[in-house]
Amino acid sequence: MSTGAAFLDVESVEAVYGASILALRDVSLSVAQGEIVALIGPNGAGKTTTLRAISNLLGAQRGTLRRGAIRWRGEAIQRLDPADLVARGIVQVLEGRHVFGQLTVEENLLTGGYLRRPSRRQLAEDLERIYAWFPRLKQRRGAKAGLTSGGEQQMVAIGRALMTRPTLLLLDEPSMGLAPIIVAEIFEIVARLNREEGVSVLVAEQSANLVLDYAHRAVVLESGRVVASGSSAELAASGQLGALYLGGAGDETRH
Amino acid sequence: MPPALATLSGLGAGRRPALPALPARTAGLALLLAVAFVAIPLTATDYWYNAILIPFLIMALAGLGLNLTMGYAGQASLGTGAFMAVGAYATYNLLLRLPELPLPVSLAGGGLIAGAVGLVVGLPSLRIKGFYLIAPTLAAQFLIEWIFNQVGWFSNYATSSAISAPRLVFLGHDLSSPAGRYALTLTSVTVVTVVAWRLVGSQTGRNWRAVRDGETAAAVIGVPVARAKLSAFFVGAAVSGIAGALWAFAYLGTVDARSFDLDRSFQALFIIIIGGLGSLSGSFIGAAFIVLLPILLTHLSNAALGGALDGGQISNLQRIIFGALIIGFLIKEPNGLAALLGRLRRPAC
Amino acid sequence: MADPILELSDVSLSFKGLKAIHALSFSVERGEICALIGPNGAGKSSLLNILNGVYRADEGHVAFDGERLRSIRPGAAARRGIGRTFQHAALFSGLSVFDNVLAGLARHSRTTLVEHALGLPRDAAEARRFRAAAEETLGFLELTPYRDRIVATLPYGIQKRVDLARALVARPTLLLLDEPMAGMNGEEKRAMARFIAAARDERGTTIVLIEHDIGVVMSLSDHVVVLDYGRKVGDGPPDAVRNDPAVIAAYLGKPH
Amino acid sequence: MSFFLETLAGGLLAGVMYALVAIGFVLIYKASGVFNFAQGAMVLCAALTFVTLTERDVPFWLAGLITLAVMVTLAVAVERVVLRPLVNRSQITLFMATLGLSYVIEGASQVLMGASVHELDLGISDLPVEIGPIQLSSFDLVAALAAGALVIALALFFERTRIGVSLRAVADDPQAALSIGIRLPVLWAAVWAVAGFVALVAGLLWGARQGVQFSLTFVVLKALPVLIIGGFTSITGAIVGGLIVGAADALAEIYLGPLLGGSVSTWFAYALAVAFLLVRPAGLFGERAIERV
Amino acid sequence: ADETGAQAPKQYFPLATFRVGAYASSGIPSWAGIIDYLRYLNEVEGGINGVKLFWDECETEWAVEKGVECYERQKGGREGSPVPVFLPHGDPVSKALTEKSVADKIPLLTTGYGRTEAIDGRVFPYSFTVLFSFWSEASSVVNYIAEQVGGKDKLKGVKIATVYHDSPYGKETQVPLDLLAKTYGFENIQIAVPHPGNDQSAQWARIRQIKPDWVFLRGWGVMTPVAIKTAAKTGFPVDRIIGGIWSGSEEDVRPAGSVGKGYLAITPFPAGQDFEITKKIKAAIVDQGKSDLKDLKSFGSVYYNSGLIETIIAVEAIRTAQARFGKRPLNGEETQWGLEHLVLDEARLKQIGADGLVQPLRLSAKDHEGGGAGKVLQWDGAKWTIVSNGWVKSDRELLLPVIYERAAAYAKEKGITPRSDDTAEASAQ
Ligand SMILES: Nc1ncnc2c1ncn2[C@@H]1O[C@H](COP(=O)(O)OP(=O)(O)OP(=O)(O)O)[C@@H](O)[C@H]1O
Ligand SMILES: Nc1ncnc2c1ncn2[C@@H]1O[C@H](COP(=O)(O)OP(=O)(O)OP(=O)(O)O)[C@@H](O)[C@H]1O
Ligand SMILES: [Mg+2]
Ligand SMILES: [Mg+2]
Repeated sequence: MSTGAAFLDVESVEAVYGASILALRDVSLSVAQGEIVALIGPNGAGKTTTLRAISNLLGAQRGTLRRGAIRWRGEAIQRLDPADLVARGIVQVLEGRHVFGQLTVEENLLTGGYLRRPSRRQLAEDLERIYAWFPRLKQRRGAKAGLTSGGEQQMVAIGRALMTRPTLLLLDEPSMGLAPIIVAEIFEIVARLNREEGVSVLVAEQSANLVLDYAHRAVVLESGRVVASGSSAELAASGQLGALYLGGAGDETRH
Repeated sequence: MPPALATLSGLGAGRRPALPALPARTAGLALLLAVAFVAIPLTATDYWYNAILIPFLIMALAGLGLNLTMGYAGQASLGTGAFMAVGAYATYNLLLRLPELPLPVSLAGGGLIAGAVGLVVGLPSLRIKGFYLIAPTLAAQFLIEWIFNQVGWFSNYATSSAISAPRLVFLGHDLSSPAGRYALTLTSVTVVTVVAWRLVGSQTGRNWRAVRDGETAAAVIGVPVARAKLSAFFVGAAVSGIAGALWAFAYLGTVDARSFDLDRSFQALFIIIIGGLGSLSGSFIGAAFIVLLPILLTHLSNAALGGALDGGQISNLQRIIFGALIIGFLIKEPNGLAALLGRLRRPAC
Repeated sequence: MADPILELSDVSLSFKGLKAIHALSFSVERGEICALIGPNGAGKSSLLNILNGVYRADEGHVAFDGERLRSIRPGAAARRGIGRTFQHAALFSGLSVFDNVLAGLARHSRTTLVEHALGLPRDAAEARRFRAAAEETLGFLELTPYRDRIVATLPYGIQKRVDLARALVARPTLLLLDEPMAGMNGEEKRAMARFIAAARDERGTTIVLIEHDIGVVMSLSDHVVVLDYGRKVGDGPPDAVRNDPAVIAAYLGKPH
Repeated sequence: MSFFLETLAGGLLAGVMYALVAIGFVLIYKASGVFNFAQGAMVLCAALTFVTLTERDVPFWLAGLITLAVMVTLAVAVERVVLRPLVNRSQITLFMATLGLSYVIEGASQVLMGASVHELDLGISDLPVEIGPIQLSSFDLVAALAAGALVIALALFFERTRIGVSLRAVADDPQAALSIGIRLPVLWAAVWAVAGFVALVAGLLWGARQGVQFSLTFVVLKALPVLIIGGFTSITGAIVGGLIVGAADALAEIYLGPLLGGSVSTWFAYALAVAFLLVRPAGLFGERAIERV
Repeated sequence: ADETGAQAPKQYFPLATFRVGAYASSGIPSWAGIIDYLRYLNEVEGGINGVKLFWDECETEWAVEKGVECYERQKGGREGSPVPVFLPHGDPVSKALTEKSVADKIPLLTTGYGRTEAIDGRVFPYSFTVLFSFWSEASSVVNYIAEQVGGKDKLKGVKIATVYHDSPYGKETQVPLDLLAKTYGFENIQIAVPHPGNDQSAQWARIRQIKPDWVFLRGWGVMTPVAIKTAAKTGFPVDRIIGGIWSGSEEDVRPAGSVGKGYLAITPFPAGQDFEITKKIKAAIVDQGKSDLKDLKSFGSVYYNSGLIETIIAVEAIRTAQARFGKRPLNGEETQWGLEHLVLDEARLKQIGADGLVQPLRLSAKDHEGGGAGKVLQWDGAKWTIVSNGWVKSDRELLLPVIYERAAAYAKEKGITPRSDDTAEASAQ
C-alpha cells in the first residue's frame, strides 16, 4: 500500500544532548505519502530522539542536530520552528505524560486546534470527532488533565495532536499504559486516518509484534544507528528481530 | 520545587561511590586545605583578608546553609539573612551574658539558636509547597529584622541597635587581627563543611534529597518527610546562623539588623544557583563568583575605561555585565558552575 | 487456604462528582500475586492509593493483616510493611541507583541527625547494614552494573526495575505494583515477571499488581480482579476471568 | 469610626497600587511559570523613559507611545536572548535569569538616562477631596480606575480568548506546547510586552506618587505578599490580594503599631500571607499544584 | 621634598562613592562638591601648602560591606601617600568602620551623620561626628520651633511629631527628644516609617488624627518626597514640616512636585551659590567645563555644598596638621591630630571664603562635633532659601553630659580606657 514518492526524508542525521551525549550517530529513513512506518528498537536506541529531531523539539531538551538533513516534500525543515512544522502538518505525540496539567481535558484538546485558526463551529466538530474516538475523554472533559489516570492522559495527548489535523503523525509509544482494548482502538484509528485521510505515520513502539500488524514498513534502530529496515512482512518473517523486540512476556498478545 | 533542581555533580552527588577520580579528588582537596591553612597566611595582605578571603568564606558558609535547605531538601527559602541575623545576635548575647563560655561554644550556640528559629520557620513547609514556601521565610526575614530593630535587649540597648564584637579571644590568643579573624573564619567554615559533608552523605541527606525529588513518592516508601523537611530547615539555618555570627564579628566588627536584609538572602540564593544547587563545592564556587567578580570587574573596567567614563557609568556597566554573565552561565549550564567545572575536568563523560 | 492478608469491604472513593471506586470488596490471600486489571480510568491506581494512604476512602474499610487501616498516612502504611511502585516511575531523579535503593530503607533507620552529623559508631554500623541490604537487593534484581548511575540518565526499563528495588529492599509484606512493565520490550517484561515471581517465591511477599499486558497477567498471577469504572466486574483465577464475556467487552476487546 | 473608615479607605487605595505591580508578575507567571524578579526594574525603566522624554518636552501621548515601543522592544529582546535559550528549564533557573535581567535593565536604564530623581506630574490632582466622612484624592481614584480597567481587560483576555488558553498551556509544559504548534516566541514576547505595558502604568502612577527614581524598584517588596495571598496565577487574586494587603497594612500600622513599637507593616503582610497559605496552600485564587501518583 | 625636579609628593584622598543604586541621586552631587573643591585647590591654590591632592573612587552602592571593602582597599594609601582621612558617606558603614579605623589609625570624618557618642573623642579617637550630630539636629529643630512659637517657655503643650525612618539612624533622635520634651514640656510623638517608606498612608492618617503642631521629618531616600506628598494629600500643612539633615535636599523635595512649596528643612549644609568660595569654584572649575557635575542644575545645591563643606573641613585639618608635621603628605594619625586641633573661626572661614557656608567650628579630644548648629531652609518650589536667622544652635550644654555618659558606657562594654584630655596631646608627640 505504500504509495507515492518520499514525503519525509531523514538523511544521515547525528544528534547530541547537552553537547556531549551522542544519541543518533547516523540515521537515515524515509516515509512516503500515505505510509505507516514503524520505528522499533530497544530502550535508548534513539527512537524518541529521531522523532524529536524531525519535529525539531530537540532544543527543549538541550539537544542539537549536529549533522544531516531532514526534508519534507523536498524542503529542508531542520531549521524551522516546531510551530511551522505543525503548520505544515507534522505533529508529534510526546512520550510519557505530557498533558497540560492545569488545563481541563477539553482545553487540552482545544489547544491542539488553535494553530489552524478554525471557526468556532469547525473547532467544535473537531472536538466531537476526538470524543467519538475516545468516549472516556468526553466523560472527563471538565477534569483537570493532570488529575486524570495514566491512560486518560495518554488519550489526551493523542487526541490533542490529532486536533491539529496532521498529514504526518509522529507517535511515540502510543500503547504505553493503555488497556488492550484502547491500544487496539488507537491503532485502528491510526489505520483509518491513514486509509481515509492519507495521513502518514511514523510510530515508535516497543511491542513490535503489535505495530508490525499495522505498519507497512519498519526501521530498526540500535545505539543510534539504523540496523535493519524493510516491509513489515519481510522483517517479521526474516526472524531478524528475534525475540528481543517481539511480543509480551508470554507471547500471548499475538492473536 | 521541580525535580530539575537536582544537580548531578559536585561533592554532594559524587560522595561515596568509588569514582575512579577519587584519589585525585582527595589530593585536590588536601592541596586546597594546605593552601588555605598554610600558604595564604604566609602571603596574604590585610586587604586580601578583609576584602576578599573573609567575606568569601563567610558567604560560602551562608550559601552552604541555604544549599542544605534548598539545594538538598528542595525547600525554597528566602530567609537566609534572617537566620544569619539570629546567629549574629544570639552569639553576641552569649558572648556578652555568659562571658565564661569559650568563643567556639558561643559560636556553636548561636548556630543552634538560629537552627531552632529555622525549625519554627520551617513548620509551615509541612503544608505549603513549592514557590509559595517563600512566604513563611520572607515573613521570618522581615519579622526578625524588625524584632532586632525594635527590641533593645538583643543589642544590649545600644543607641542604634547595632551590635559589635566583644574581644575575640580563644585560648589566650587575640583573634582580632585580620589574620586571626581569617583563622577563626577558616576553621569554623572547615568544621561546619565537614559536618555538612557527613550529613549529606548520611541517611539524613538521602532523605532530604528524596523529599526534594518527589515528596509523595518519598512519603509512600517510608521516608519521614516531615522530619526531613524540619531537619533541613534546622541544619540550614544553623549553618547560616554561624555564618551570620562570623559576618558580624570576624568580618564587619559591627552590624545592625539591616546588614542581614533581604538582599543578603538573595545573595545567598545567587550563590547556590550560580554555584550549583545540591552541591557543597557549588556553594564555595558560587561565593567566589559573587564576591570576586565585582572586584575583578572594577579593576578591569577601571583599567580599561578609567579615563573615558566616570565612576557612575563604569559602575552601571559593571552591573550590566554582572547580570549578563549570570544569564549566560544559566544558559550554558543549568546545574551551576560546579557542574560546569566538573565537566571541564572530565570532558569525556 | 483462606488466610487473607488484605480485605476490602465496600470501599468507595469519589472526586468532585466522579465516582472513581464504587462499593468495592475483595480480598487478597497471603503470598499470592493478585492482578488488578480494567480499562483506563477504572480506578486501579486510585485503589492502590487508598491502600497506602495517599487517598482516603469515603466509605468502607480496609483490613490489612487482620487490622483495620483507618485514615492511614503514606508513611504509616510504609511502616506497616506496605511497599509500592509507581505507574510513572517516581524515582528520586537526582540520586544514584544505589542511593535510591538506600532511600527505600529510610523507614528502618533508627539513628539520629546528631549521629549522622558526627559519624558516631551507631551510624556507621547502620550504614554498613543498609549498604549490605541494598547491595543484596541490587544483586537480586540484576541491577549491580547500574549501581552508581544517576537514575535520570537510565533507560526507562531499568528505571522501573530500580523502582521495584527501592520497594523490595525494605522487605514489605505487601507490595503494590502499578504497571511495572509499561513501556518495556518483550525481553524486559519477561525479566521483570521473573523478578516479581521470585520476590513472592523467595521472600513470601504478597503482591498486588496492575498490568495491561494480559499475557503477563495470565502467566504471572494467581488471582485477578477486574474493575470497570469503579465497579468490580470479575474476580477469580486468571483463566476464568479471561473468558468472562463481561471482561472481554469492557477490557480486552476480543477474546485472547 | 470615621477615622477607621478613612484608614481603611487609604489602605485599600494603597492596595490598588500594589495590585498594579502584582498584576505584572501574575501575567508572566501565568504565561510561562516564571517568577519575574525583573518586574521592578521594568517599572523603573518604563517610568524613567517616560519622564526623560517628557522632560525634553515630548508631549504626553507621544512619550507614552515611545515608551511602549521601548517596552515592546525589551520584551522581544528578552524572549530572544533569555527565554528562548532557557526553554523547558526549571522554575528556579528562570527566576535566577530574571534576577540577572533586573541587573541589566537597571544598569542600562541608568547608563542611558542617569540616576537623578525626576518629578513626574501627570496633571492629576493629589489633594484631598472629602467624600462623606472619608477623605480621598482624585489621584487615588484614577489609580483605582486604571487598575480596575486593567484587571478586567486582562482577566477577560486570559479566560476568554484562545491565546489565553494557549498561554496557560505554555506555563504548564512548554515542550508539549511546542509540540502542538503553539508559537512560544511570539506568545512570550507578547506577554512580556503586555507586562511592560502594565509596568508602564504602574511606573507612571507610582512615579507620580514618589518621584521617578531608583527606589521604584522597591515597590516589588510590597507586591510580593499581594501575589502570595492572591495566588501567583490569578489576576483577580492580585487585586483582591492587593486590597487585603493594603487594608491590613494600614490598620495594623495604626492599631497594632503603637502597641508593638511601630513599623509592623514591614512584616505584617507577610505574616498574613502565611496565615492565608496555611488555609489555602496556593493562595486565594491560585492553581493548586497537581500531584498524582 | 625632592630638590632635583622630580615630581613633588602628592597627598592621596580616597573617595568611597555611590554612583549607582538607590541613593545615587544624592551621592552624585556630593562627589561633585568634593571633587570640584579638590580640583580648585590643585589648580588655583596649588594644593595644600604646595602639596597637591590626588584621589580615586571606589563604588559602594551605599551597601555596608561594599563600603568596608572599599575602606580596606583604599586604606593602605596609594603611590606612596598614606590615607589622611576617610569619608564613609553612610551612617551604617560609618558604624561598621568605627573599630577598624582605630586599629588602622585613620580618622573617619562623618559630617551630619554617624555615631553621636563619638563626639567624645576620648573614647572614639578616630571617629569625627563633626558639625551637626543627630542629637544636635533634634535640639536645633526644637529651638527653631521655639523661635516660631515665641520662645522656649511657650513650648509647653506644643505637639511635635517625629516621623522617622525606622532604622538605627532614624531612631537616634529618640533619646534626645525625650530629654528635651521633659525639659521644655512639649509633647513628643514618635511615628516610625518602615524602610523604604514608599507608602505612608497609615502614618499620615495617624498624624491627621493627632493633629500635631509641627512634624519633624527624619527620612532617607524616597521616604521624604512620599511623606510630603502624603502630607499634602491628607491636608497637613507642608510648611509645618521640618525635614532633618537627610530630608532636606533638592533631590528630596523635587519629586514631590508643586505640593512641596513651603516645606522646611534644617541643615548644616546651606544651599546657595553666593558664598565666596562657591563663586571662585564656579569661575575656576565649573565655567571652565572642569566640574564633576554633569547636571549643572545641582551646582550650589545642598548635596553639592555638603561635599564642599566636608572637604573644606578635611583640608583644613590637614593644613593644621601640616603646620606641626611638615608640608608633606600626611597619614591618618597626623590628620587626627589636625582634626582635634582644628579651629575654624569666623576669621579663618572668611579667608577661605566659606563664611555663611560652614559654621564656626572648634574641635578637641573632648568634642568631635565642634559646631552643633544648622540653618533652616524653605523650599519655594524651585530652590531653597534660608529662612532662619543665621545658625540655629542646639542645647549642647544639656546634651553633652548624656552623650559623655553613653560614651563611657560604651567604653566599659568594650574594655576601652578613655584617653584623658591631655593624653590626646601626648599621643601625637
Ligand atoms: N534529554 C536528554 N538528555 C540527555 N540524554 C538523553 C536525553 N534524552 C535521551 N537521551 C539519551 O539519548 C539516547 C537515546 O534516547 P531515546 O530517548 O531517543 O531512546 P528511545 O529509543 O526513545 O528509548 P525508549 O524506548 O526508552 O524511549 C539514550 O542514551 C538516552 O539516554
Ligand atoms: N486526584 C484526583 N482528582 C480527580 N480525579 C481523579 C484523581 N485521581 C484519579 N482521578 C480520576 O479517577 C479515575 C480513576 O483513576 P485511576 O488513576 O485510578 O485509573 P486507573 O485505573 O489507574 O487508569 P489507568 O490504567 O489509565 O492508569 C480517573 O477517571 C481519574 O481521572
Ligand atoms: Mg523513547
Ligand atoms: Mg493507573
